[in-house]
Amino acid sequence: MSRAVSSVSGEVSAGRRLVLHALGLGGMAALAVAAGLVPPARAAEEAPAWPKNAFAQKDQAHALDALYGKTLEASDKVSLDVPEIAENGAVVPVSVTTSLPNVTSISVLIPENPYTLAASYRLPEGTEPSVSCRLKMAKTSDVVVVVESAGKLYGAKKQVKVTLGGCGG
Amino acid sequence: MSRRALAVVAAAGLAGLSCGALAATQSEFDAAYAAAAQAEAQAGALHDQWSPTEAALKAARQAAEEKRYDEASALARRAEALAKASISQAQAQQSLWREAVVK
Amino acid sequence: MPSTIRVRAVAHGESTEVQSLIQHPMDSGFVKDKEGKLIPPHYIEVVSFECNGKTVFTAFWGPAVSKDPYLKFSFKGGRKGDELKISWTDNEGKSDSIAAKIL
Amino acid sequence: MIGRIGSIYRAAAAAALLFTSLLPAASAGPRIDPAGDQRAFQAYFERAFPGVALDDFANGPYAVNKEMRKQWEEIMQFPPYDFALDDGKRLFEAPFKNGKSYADCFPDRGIGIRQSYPYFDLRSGEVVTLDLAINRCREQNGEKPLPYEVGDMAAIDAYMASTSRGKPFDIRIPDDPRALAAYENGKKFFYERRGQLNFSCASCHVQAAGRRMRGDILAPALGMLASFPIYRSDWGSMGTVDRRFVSCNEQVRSLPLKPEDEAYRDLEYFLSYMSNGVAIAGPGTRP
Repeated sequence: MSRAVSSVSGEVSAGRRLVLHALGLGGMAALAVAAGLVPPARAAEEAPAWPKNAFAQKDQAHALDALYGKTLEASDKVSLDVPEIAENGAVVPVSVTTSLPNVTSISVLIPENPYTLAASYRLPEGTEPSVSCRLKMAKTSDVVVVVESAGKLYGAKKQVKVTLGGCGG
Repeated sequence: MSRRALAVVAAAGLAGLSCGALAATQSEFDAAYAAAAQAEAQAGALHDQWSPTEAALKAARQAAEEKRYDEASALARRAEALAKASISQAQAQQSLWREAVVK
Repeated sequence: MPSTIRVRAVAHGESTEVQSLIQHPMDSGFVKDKEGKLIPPHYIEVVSFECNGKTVFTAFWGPAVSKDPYLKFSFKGGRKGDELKISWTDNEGKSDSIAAKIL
Repeated sequence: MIGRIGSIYRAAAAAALLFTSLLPAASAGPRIDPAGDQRAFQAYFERAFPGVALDDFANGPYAVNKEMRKQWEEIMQFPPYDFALDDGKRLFEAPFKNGKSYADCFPDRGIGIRQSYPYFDLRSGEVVTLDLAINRCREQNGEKPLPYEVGDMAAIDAYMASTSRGKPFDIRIPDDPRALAAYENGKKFFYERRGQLNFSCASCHVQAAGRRMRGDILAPALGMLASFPIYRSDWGSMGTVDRRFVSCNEQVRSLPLKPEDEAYRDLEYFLSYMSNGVAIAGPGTRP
């Protein structure tokens, strides 16, 4: 198989730099939560609402800030499975799984898309920390996944090449 | 595409440029269009019409309707050149296709 | 009218694997129609999965999710014959739901 | 016009054939040898793609490219043609206004017969594709024909193909000069370069099969039609063989023919015959 499940090795350190850099704002918000200035997120049983503001953000930092308000660290416990070259940018299969405990959400971001946040999943207790879906990619981009585990955010990323299609098959 | 076909396209391009300098009349356009339409019909008979030829014919009709005869005539000549290239292609392929058959 | 939702939920021991496919255009708002006009964004925002009255999975989607969206996840606690309820709502306020038995 | 010229070509080919059969010694053009062509065609692809099983050629680019295959396997966990398949079953089973249904028009009530289409109809002297047969069935029963490329036609095709999965293509070319001429006409259409880009079907799907063309991997011509109709991500919908022929012609800047034009039917006849032995796998998905 010509592609590997991510997310160990050098790729992660690159990912960490990018994500940490991008998360300046998120870091501030996380500090605010930690300091008890902002109430913690939703109660467990409350039905969460569609995060409108997060889906409207055009860059990763603002999207993550709107969604979580926390800092992100790269983790080799987050696995992202995406193709190296998408067969069609309109349908890119994305699978995320993690060995991290107490996962409450998994989100997928595509920084080069017009709006960065593609999908965000809420996982109640008892749901396995693994999800597969199909996403659109406007052009070659990283796919960034974020796993919320025990209140902290862990990430991994991998590049997917998107080329012009419409000729073969 | 045969060399001859390419030469036809190139020559027609030049003709289009040089004639563009003179103001064309409707009758010049009509003649150019009739020649193009005839060539395109022949290409059709050979099973090999090209979409750019059709596009050029359509654009030529549009320009003529708006009385822009210079442009319309140039487009008609372009269409004729394309149609002639497609005719050359089709004629050459009448025998050449057999060489491509998996044996 | 057939349902817009297809679901396959299969219990393997403690865990139930759910796969679903929803018929929806998921228009991004960046694609033009034949006349060159932008097709307005039209996409599912929320999909929720409930088993035995308890939410087991919630998806929040934006316009970057593919047409006819697919989803796969697994949860613990479902048993063969239990009912899984799936419902979606989109940005135009449309919605659909279906109940399926776990196999 | 095109159809008529196709007929003229075929009449000429048939006449030539008749001529050669009357005068076996005369060399009035190459002999038409479908069985020999088929052996050479299949051998070419076996050499080009060692290790790919004959049936796997139905899966086009996914048979010859690992990266593509992995994405396909993920997509096939819940294929996007599922909706069309359900629609197709419903449409196929729904009676016409006169109480009859598609089943009444087809051998074996239309179930498990995809592998035998197209066939050469000795009475009318022409190639009949499944889609043409579907529309003729409708017209015989007082219904309007369906548009050929998309929608209900693709859905009915999808259902009929699904009932035929696993059955190898079994296209017959009767020993009749008209059938041989139709076959030869389809073969010619396949190998002839056309359009401003000067490509033939074979340029991409024989010579360059398995290679990358822009973002796509070009499907081998062998088995190509076994997975039709297809859901193409690029279309975002289902399409029939006609839709594929039309879009292929457009891509090389050739003016496409009308769906079910005689030349397209002959092409489908030739291509399907080349794939005899490849099991029906339709409906399929493609990028």
